[in-house]
Amino acid sequence: MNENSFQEKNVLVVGGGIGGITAALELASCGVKVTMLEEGPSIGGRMIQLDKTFPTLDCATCVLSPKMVEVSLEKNIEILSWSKPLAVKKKGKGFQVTIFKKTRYIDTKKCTACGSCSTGCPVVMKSEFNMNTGPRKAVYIPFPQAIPNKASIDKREDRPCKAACVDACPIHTNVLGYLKHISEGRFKDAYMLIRATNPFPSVCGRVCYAPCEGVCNRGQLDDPLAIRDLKRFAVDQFDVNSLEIPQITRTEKKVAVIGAGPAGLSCAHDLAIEGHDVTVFDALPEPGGMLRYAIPEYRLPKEELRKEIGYIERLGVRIQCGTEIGKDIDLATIKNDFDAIFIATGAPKGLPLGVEGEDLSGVIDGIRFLRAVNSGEKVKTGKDVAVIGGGNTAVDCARTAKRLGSESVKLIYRRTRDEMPAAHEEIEALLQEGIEIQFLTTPIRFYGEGGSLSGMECIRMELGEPDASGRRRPVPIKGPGFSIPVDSVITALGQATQTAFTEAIGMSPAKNGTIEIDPLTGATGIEGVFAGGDVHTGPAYVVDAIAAGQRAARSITLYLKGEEIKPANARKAPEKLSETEVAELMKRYPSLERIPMPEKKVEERVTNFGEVAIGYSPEQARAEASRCLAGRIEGCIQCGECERLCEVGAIDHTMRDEIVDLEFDSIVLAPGFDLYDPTEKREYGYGTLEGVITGMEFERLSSVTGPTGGDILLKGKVPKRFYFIQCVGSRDRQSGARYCSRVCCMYTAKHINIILDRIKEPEIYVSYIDVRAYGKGYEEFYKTTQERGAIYIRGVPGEITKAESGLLVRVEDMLSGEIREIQVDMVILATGVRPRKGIEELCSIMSLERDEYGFIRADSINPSRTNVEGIFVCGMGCGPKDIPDTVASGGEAAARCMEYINQ
Amino acid sequence: MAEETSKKNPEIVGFCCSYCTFKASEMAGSLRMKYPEGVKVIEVPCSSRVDPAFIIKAIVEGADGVFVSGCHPGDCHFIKGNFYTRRKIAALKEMFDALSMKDRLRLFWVSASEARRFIDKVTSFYNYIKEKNDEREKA
Amino acid sequence: MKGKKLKSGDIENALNKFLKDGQHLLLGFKKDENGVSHQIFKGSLDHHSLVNPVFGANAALYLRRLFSKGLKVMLMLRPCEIRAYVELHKLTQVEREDIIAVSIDCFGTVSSKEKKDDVPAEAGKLTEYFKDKGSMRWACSVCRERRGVVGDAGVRIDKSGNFWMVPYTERGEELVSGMEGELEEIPAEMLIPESPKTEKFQIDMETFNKDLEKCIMCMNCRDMCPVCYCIDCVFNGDEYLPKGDALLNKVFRTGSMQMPRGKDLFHLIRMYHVSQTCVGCGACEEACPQGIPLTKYFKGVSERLQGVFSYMSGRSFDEPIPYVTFLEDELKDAMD
Amino acid sequence: MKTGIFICHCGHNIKHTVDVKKLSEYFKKIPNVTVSKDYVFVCSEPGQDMIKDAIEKEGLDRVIIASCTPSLHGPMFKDVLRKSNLNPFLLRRVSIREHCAWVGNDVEANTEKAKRLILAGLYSSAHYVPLEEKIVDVQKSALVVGGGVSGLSAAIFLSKMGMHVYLVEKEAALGGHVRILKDVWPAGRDGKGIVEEMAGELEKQENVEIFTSTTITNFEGFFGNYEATLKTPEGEKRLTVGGAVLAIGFSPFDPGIKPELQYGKDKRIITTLEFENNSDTLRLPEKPRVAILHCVGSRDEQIGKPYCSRVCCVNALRVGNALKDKHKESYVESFYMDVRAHPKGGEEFFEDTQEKGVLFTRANVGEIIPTPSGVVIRGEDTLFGETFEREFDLVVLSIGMSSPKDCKLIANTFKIALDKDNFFMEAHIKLRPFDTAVKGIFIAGSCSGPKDVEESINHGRASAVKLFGLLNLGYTYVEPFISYVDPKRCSGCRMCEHACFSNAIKYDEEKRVVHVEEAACMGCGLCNATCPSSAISLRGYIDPMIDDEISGFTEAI
Repeated sequence: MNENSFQEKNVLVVGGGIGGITAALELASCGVKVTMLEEGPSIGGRMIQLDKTFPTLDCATCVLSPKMVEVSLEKNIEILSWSKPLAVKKKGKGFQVTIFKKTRYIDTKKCTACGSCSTGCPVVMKSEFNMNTGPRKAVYIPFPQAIPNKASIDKREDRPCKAACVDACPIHTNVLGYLKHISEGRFKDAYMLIRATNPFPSVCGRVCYAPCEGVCNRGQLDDPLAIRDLKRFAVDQFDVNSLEIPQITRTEKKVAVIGAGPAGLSCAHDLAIEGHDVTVFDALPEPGGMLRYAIPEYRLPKEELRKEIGYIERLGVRIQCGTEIGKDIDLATIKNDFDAIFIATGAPKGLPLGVEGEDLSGVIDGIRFLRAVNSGEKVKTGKDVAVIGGGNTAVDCARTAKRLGSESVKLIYRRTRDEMPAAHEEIEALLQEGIEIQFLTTPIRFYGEGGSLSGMECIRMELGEPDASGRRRPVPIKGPGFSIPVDSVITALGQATQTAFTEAIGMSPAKNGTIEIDPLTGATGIEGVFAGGDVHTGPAYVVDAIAAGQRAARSITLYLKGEEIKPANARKAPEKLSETEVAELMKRYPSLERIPMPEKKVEERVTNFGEVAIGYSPEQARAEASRCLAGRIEGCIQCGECERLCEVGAIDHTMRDEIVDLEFDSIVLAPGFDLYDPTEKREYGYGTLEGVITGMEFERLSSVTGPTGGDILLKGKVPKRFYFIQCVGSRDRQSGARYCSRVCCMYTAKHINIILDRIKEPEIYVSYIDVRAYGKGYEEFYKTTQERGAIYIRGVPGEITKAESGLLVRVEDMLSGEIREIQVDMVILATGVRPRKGIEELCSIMSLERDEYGFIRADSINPSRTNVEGIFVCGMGCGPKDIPDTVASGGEAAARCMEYINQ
Repeated sequence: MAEETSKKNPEIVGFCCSYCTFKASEMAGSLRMKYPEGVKVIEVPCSSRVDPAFIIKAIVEGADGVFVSGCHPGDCHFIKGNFYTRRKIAALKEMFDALSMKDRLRLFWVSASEARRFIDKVTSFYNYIKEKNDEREKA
Repeated sequence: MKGKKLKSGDIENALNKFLKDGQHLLLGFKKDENGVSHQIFKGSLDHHSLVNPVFGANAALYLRRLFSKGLKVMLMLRPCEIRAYVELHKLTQVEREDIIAVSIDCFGTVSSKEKKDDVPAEAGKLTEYFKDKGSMRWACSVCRERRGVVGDAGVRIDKSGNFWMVPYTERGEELVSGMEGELEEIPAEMLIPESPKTEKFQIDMETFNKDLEKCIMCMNCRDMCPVCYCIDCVFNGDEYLPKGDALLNKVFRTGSMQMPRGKDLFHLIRMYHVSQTCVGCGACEEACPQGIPLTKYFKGVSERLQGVFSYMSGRSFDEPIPYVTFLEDELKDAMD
Repeated sequence: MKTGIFICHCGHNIKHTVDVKKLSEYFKKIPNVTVSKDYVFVCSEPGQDMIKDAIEKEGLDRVIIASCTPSLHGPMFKDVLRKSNLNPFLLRRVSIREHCAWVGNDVEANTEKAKRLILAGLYSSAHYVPLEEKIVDVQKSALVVGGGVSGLSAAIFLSKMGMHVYLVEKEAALGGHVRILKDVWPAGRDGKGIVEEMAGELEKQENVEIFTSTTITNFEGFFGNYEATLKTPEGEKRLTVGGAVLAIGFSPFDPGIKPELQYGKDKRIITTLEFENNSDTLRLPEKPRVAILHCVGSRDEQIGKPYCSRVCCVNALRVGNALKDKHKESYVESFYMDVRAHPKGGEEFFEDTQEKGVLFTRANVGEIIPTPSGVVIRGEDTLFGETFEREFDLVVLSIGMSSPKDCKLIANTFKIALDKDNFFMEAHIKLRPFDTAVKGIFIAGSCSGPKDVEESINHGRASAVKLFGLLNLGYTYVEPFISYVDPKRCSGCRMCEHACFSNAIKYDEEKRVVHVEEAACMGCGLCNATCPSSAISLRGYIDPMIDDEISGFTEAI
C-alpha cells in the first residue's frame, strides 16, 4: 500500500453551503486536510433552508443532511463555524489567512444539544434560518439537523445595567428575564420564569419588601423599576390551579417539615419536586403561618395564598394542621419516623411591653389581634384605639383596627418617622387612611376601672446615641408624663420564637430562643435535622424565609443522597453603576418615570378588607417593564437562565471572540448568494401588503422545520389563490441585474407543485417572460406543472393592490393582449440571485476581481480559476447556478485546487 | 397470537429505511410531534432489506399491524432498492388478502422531511387497527 | 399452431430412435403389472406409457441439481412436472442444455393414497373413469394447465383420440422434424380443454389455524415440493424456531407460558417462498401424513401472487421470476 | 454474554416522560445484562467515563446506549468503545428520545415502550460480532471514454495527479464537437484552439495513453480492478483499470427526422452546425433575409424529444450576431418559444443581439416551402395571435442535442442505466450527478444530458476528482456493512445475482454458488431479503438480528 502524498497539504474552504460541502468532501477524499469556514452557526447554506428541490421534488433535508453528517464525520475536515477570514497574505505558493472566530459562549465539548437552555431563555429573536418569519431564542440551535449540532448564544452587546436586582433578591429571581417577557407581552412565560425560583409568586408580588427595587440600577438614572408590582401583574395573568405537575421520580425518602409558614412550605415544595415524601406539621388549623394569620386580607387575599399552597399539596406534600409538636407529637418520635427534619416554626409569639396594667382587658398583643381577625373571629376594638410600635405589624394592626370600625386610631411610636421599620408605602397608606402617628412617645402605664382599660399614661422621648441596630436610641425626657384616653391598646413590639420542643432531641436553643444553624446550609448541630426562617433569624421578611426553606431543601437532598452538604455557590453582592456609567446611560436612555401602581380610593378601602392595590393594566405593565435597561439591548441579556438550566455547565459568558492565523496551500471560495430584496419594487407592495412574500419565505413556510410546521398558512388560514411573479430582480436593468438568475423559473414551478400537493383545488397564476426550464428533466417538470392546472401568463404585473378580499393583481397578458385583474390571497415573488453580502470585503482582502454585478470573476474555459493563482471559486460565488451546476463546479474547483497543490 | 393482543392496545411494528423514513421519524421526534406508543420502528439500511419473512414473523408473534416504509420510488439512496420492495410487499399483501388479513400490512413512502406525513401515516394505521380490534372485541 | 398427427407407434419409434444413442435418456412413465411409475429409460423403451393416472410425486423433484454432462435427457411428463422443471431451470437448478421437455395432455390423476387397481392407464378410458366412478385428486380437478402446451414440445390428443406432437421451441422442432408425417395446423378443439378459471382463493386465519392443528412439522411437504429447492432450508436452522435462552428469558419476565408453535411461521413463510414458483401439483398434500389440505393454500395463494405480476409458473422459459425484476411504473396501488 | 445497558436522562428531555429509574432497575434483573445504569447525560464526559470503566471493570462485550437517535453522537460513542479496546461494532444505540420520550405524553406507556425498544436492542445485539473496515487494493489507473472537452478535462486532471490514464476516442481526432465551433461563446475563442491547447496539455503528461479511432468492446470485473477490451486500429488491446469516466458527449439532432422542415431537400435550409462550419462559403445576397428556428429537436414530444437542449438558444443568438456583424443590412428573424439565454452573460447577449436588430418572434412555425425566389415560412405569431408568411434567403435550424448514437452499446458494456431520453442516468440528479449505480464508473458532460462548454469542462474535472478520490491511495476502505455468502447454504439459484443492481454478486460456474464482490457491494440488503435460505446475508443486519429485534417488540420471546 503506498502512502498518501497529500496529508501535509491544507486547503481552506470558505462557505459551508452545498458548493463548499462538495468541494470539501472531494478534497478530503483525496487525502487533503480541509478547514471549512462557515459564517453562521451551522453548515448547510441556502439548500438546507429549502423544503424540496426541483425537478424531482425530493426534499432538501433528505439529500443534504447525509452530506452534512459526512462532513462532520470526515477526519480530514475541520469545521470552523461562526468564522470568516479577515486578512489573506500570499506566502510562497500558499496563503496565510487571519481568521475571525466568533464565540458561541458555549463549551462545545460539554454541550449535548439537549436544548433545555433555549426553553428557558427569555429573549425571543427572529430566526435567520426561517428568513425572519419565525422566532428563535437568544440561545439557540438554528435547526434540528444543524452541524455542528451545538447551541450558541447570540450576544450582541454587554448588559447596560449590573442586574443588581437578581443579586439582591434572596432567592435570585430572574428579574430581567421576566421583565423582558412582560415588556414583550409574553405574560405566561413571565409567570413560569418567576415560578421557577419562587413557590409563592402571588405572595411576593404583594407583600415582598422588594430589596431588588432598592438596588435597581435604573434607580440611579431615574426611578427603579416597579419589580414587585410587575410580579403581581404577571401573577394575576395566570391561574395557579391550571399549573400542571412535573414528572417526579420518587426517592422513597421521608422528610418532616415543622411549621407550615413560608420557610417550611418552600422547603416542602422543593423536596417534593426532588421526589421525597414530605409531611408538614403545623399547630394552627390552616397552613400559611404568618402569611395566613398575620398579613391582613387587604394586603394579601387569603384565596391567593390557598391556591399557592394547593399547588404544593398537588405536588404530593401532606400538610397536617392542628398538630403542635411537643404537645400532640413528640419531636423524638418524628426523628425516628423520618429520614430528615426541617424546623421552621417561625417567631409566633408577641413580645410584652412590660409595663403596669398590661393585663387589663382592652390591651391585646398585635400578633394575637391579627391572628384573631384573620381567623374570622368577631373582634371588638373600642372607639379610641392606640397601637404601640412602628413596624409593619403595628401598621397592619392600625389599619385593621380602622377597618374594624374604630373612630380614632393612633400609632404610638417612641422614635421618629425616619426610624420606623415599617415599609415606606405602608406608612403612606396609613396616613392617607387618616391614622395619626404620635412620635417620640412611650406608654409607661395603662389604667382603667373595673379591670377594663380607660386610658394610658405616656412620656415624651428624645433621640440619643445610636444603638446596635444603628438607629438612635430614644431616651425619656425628664418631666411629667401625660395621659391619653383610649379604650383599647394594641401592642406590636416584635415577636419571639417558641423552640422549647426541640429539647426533646437534645437541641439547645440560644438564649433569645432562636435555633443556631449554619446559615449557608441550614444544618443544625444534629444530623438530619435542619432549620431556617424566623426561627433562626427572629422576625424577618417572607422572601428571606423562602430562601431559607430552599437552602435547607437543597442541603436535605444532598444529605439524603449521602453526599457532602455544601452550600450553593455564592452570588456577587449587588453592584452599583459608576458615575460615568450613569452619565453614559443617561445619554442613551432618556429618563422615563415609573408608572405608579393603581390603588383603590381611600374612602372605598377603609370600610372593608378588599385588596387595596388594583394591579397594572397590560399596557401599563408592558410600558413599565420596558423601562428595564437590560431589556433594551438586542440579543442575549445575560440573565443567566440558561446557566441555571444547563445541567452540564456548558454555558460560559466569559468566552471571547478569537483571531487566529493559519496557513493553507490553496483556497476554495464558496461564498454562496443572497436574494434580491424586493422592497424597492413599490408596485409589488412587499413589506407593506400582507400576503406578499418572497420565494424563500414561502420555502420556509412550507417546510416542516419552518414557523408553521409545514402548513401553508396566511393569518392562520389556508390561502387558496396564489400569484407567482418571476424575474423579480432578474433580467431587469432598474434593479441593477441584467442577468438571468437561472433558478427562479424552476423554484416557482416547484412551489406550485408543493401547493398542488398540499392544498385542495388551489387557484394558481404565474407571470413570466420566458420560462427557462433548461436543465435535465426541467422542461418535463414545467409541462406537468402546467398540466396540473397552473395558469402561466406571459407578462409582468403592473401593480398589486389591496382588494376587498386579499390582493388584486393587474397584469397585461401579452399573449391575449388583454389587461387582466386577478384577485388572490398570496403573491409569491420569485426574487433573483445577488452576490453574497460581504463579498466585496472577501474579494478585497484576497485582491480578487469581480464582475460588473459583484460576482467573483472566473473565465468560462477554466470555470473555477480566479485572477489569483491558488484561489478557486465555485457555486453561486461566481454567478447564478442551480444545485447540479453548483455541485459540478464544486467538484471542478476541488480538482483545480488538487492540480495546483500537486504541482 | 392476535387473540391475546386484541385486548390491549394495538402493537404496530414498522420497518423504516435509514435514509428517508427513519430520518423522518427522527425529525418527527425532534419536532415533538405525537403518535401512539404502540408504534415501534426498526431501522433497516434500505426498505429492500425487508424480508417478507420478518413481516410474517411479526404478525405471527402478535403484532397487530406491520408497515414497511422507505424513500419514494426513484429517490432510493441505493438507486433501485425500493422498486423491489414494492414488488415483494405487493405480493405479500396479496397473500395476506387471501388469508383475510390484508389490512394488517401497509406500505408507504415517506421522505426525510415528511415528518408530518410519517405521523399521519402511522397514526391513521394505528387508529384503523384499533377500530378493527375493538370491533372484534364486541363480536 | 402447427404439429404432426401421429399414427400409433410413431412416438415409440421416435423415442427409440432417440434412445439408440447410449448417451440419451428418457424420463417418463413405465406401466407394468404393479401399475404405472416414473422410469428412466436407457437404450430402448420398455413398457413405456404416455399416461400416468396416479400421482405420487412430481418428477421434477428428481431433476434438481441435474446438470447433464454431455448427455441428452428427454422428459415426457405431465404438464405440472414440466412446469416445475421450467421453474427449476430459471433457478439454475437444472441445465437447459441437452434437456428436451415434452409435456403430455393430462386427464387428471388419482391420489397415490387411494391407489386403486382398476384405474385405467389409457387416455380415452380415464375420462370415462373419472366421469362415473373414481375420484380425481382435488389438485387435478382445479389444475391450471392440464394441456401439454408447456416445455419444448407437447403431446396433444384431439377429440377423435389422435395423438399430435406439437413443437414449442427450436429444440422441440428438432425433435418433431425427426418424426414421420408433415406439419399441419392442429385442430382448434382438443380433448383436454383449457382449464376453466378457478375463482380467487379466499380464506381466514381461523380456518388456517384449524386446518393446521394436525401439523406435526415433519416437513414432508417441503421435502416433496418440486420447487422447494434450497440445499439448506432456513427451517433446518433455529432461525425461526424458538431459542432456548430467549425462551427462558421470556419466562423469567412474564412467567409460565405456552410454548410458541413454529408451524404457523413454517407454512406461511414457505408459502411466500414458493409463491411465484408453485405449480399447484399437490405433491405437498400427497406427502402429508396428517392429510392436511395443503394444496388448497399453496396453490390458491401462489396463483393469486402470480396474478399480481401476471406471471404463471412454468408457462415460459423467458419470463423472469417476478421478485428479481421490476418495472419503474407499476403497482401504483401497492402504496397506502 | 456480558451486556451493559446505559440509559440517558438527556437532562429532562427523556426523564420527563420516561421513568428511567424504573428501566435501569428492570434491566438489572434480565439475564445476560451485567450492568444497567441510568445517568443524566450519558454523552457528557463523566457519562463516557462511566461506560469506559464499566467495560474495563465488568469486562462487557456488548454495550447498549439508550438515549437520543443513533445518528447523533454515534461516532463519539463508538470511540468510547474503541478507547476501551472493545470493537465499536459491538455498540447498540436505542433511540428512546426521538422515538419515545418526545413522541408520547403518557409516562407509563412511554416507559413500557422504552423497555421494549431496549429489549429489542438487547436481543438483536446478542448476534453482533466484531467487524473491521476492509481494505481492497485498487489499480491507480483510469479509463476515460470520449475525447471531447469533458473527457480531456478529466484525462488532464487524472494524469496530472499521477494516475495512469487511457483516453479512448472513437473519432480520429480529439476535441469532440467543440473542435468545429468557430467561436466558442462566451469565451470568444475558436474551438479548435481550445481543444488543441487541452490536447497539448494532456500529451505533455507521460503517464497517458491516447487511443483514437478506437472503441470499447468489453468491460468487466469490479471496482478497483476492471478489465477493458479496446478495438484499436492496431487490433485488440486489453487493459486493467481502477475505474472509468464516460464522457461520450451527444449527437446533434438530425432535422431529417422532421420532413416538414424540408431539411436536406433544399440547400438554403441548414443547421447551426453547418452555419458554423461554412459561414464564409455561404453565398448570400447583399441584404440577406435569414430565418432562425429555435427548438429544432427540442421540447418536441411528437418526435420523443420533450427535453430542452439547453444550448441551442444561445447558438441561435450566435448565428444572429454573426450575420448582423457580417451583413449590417441583413434582415434576421428568430422564431422562438421561450428565449432561454440562461447561462452567465446569456441574458446580456440576448439583449445586445436584439439591439443589433435581430428580430425575435414568438411563433409556431407551420410549414416551410422552398420556392425559387426564397424559402417561405408560414406560421402563427403567438404574441399577436396572427398568422404570417415571410420569404427568406436562408433558414438556419438551431438544432438540439440528442443522446449519443452508441449510448445503448456503452450502457450495456458498462452495465449502467439510461434515462427515458437515452442519456446516461445519474445516481442522483442533484447530489451525485457523476456517479452511476456501478462503483467506480462516472459520467461527465453531455452524455448525461445537454450541457454547454463550461458545464462540460466542470463535469470533466468534477467526475475525475471523484474517481481520483476513490483510487488515489491504491487501496480503498470497504465499510463492513456489505453482504457475504455462506457457500454451504447457497443453492446457486442466482436470484440474488439477478436482483442485485450494482452487479456486486458473481456466480461461480464450477462451485455453483455465488460470491460478493465486496468493493462493489453498496450494502442495501436486497440480496439478503431475496434469498429464501438466507445463504447471503448483509453484515450488521443479518436475519437473526432483525428477527430478534421483532421479538423484542412483540415480546414473543
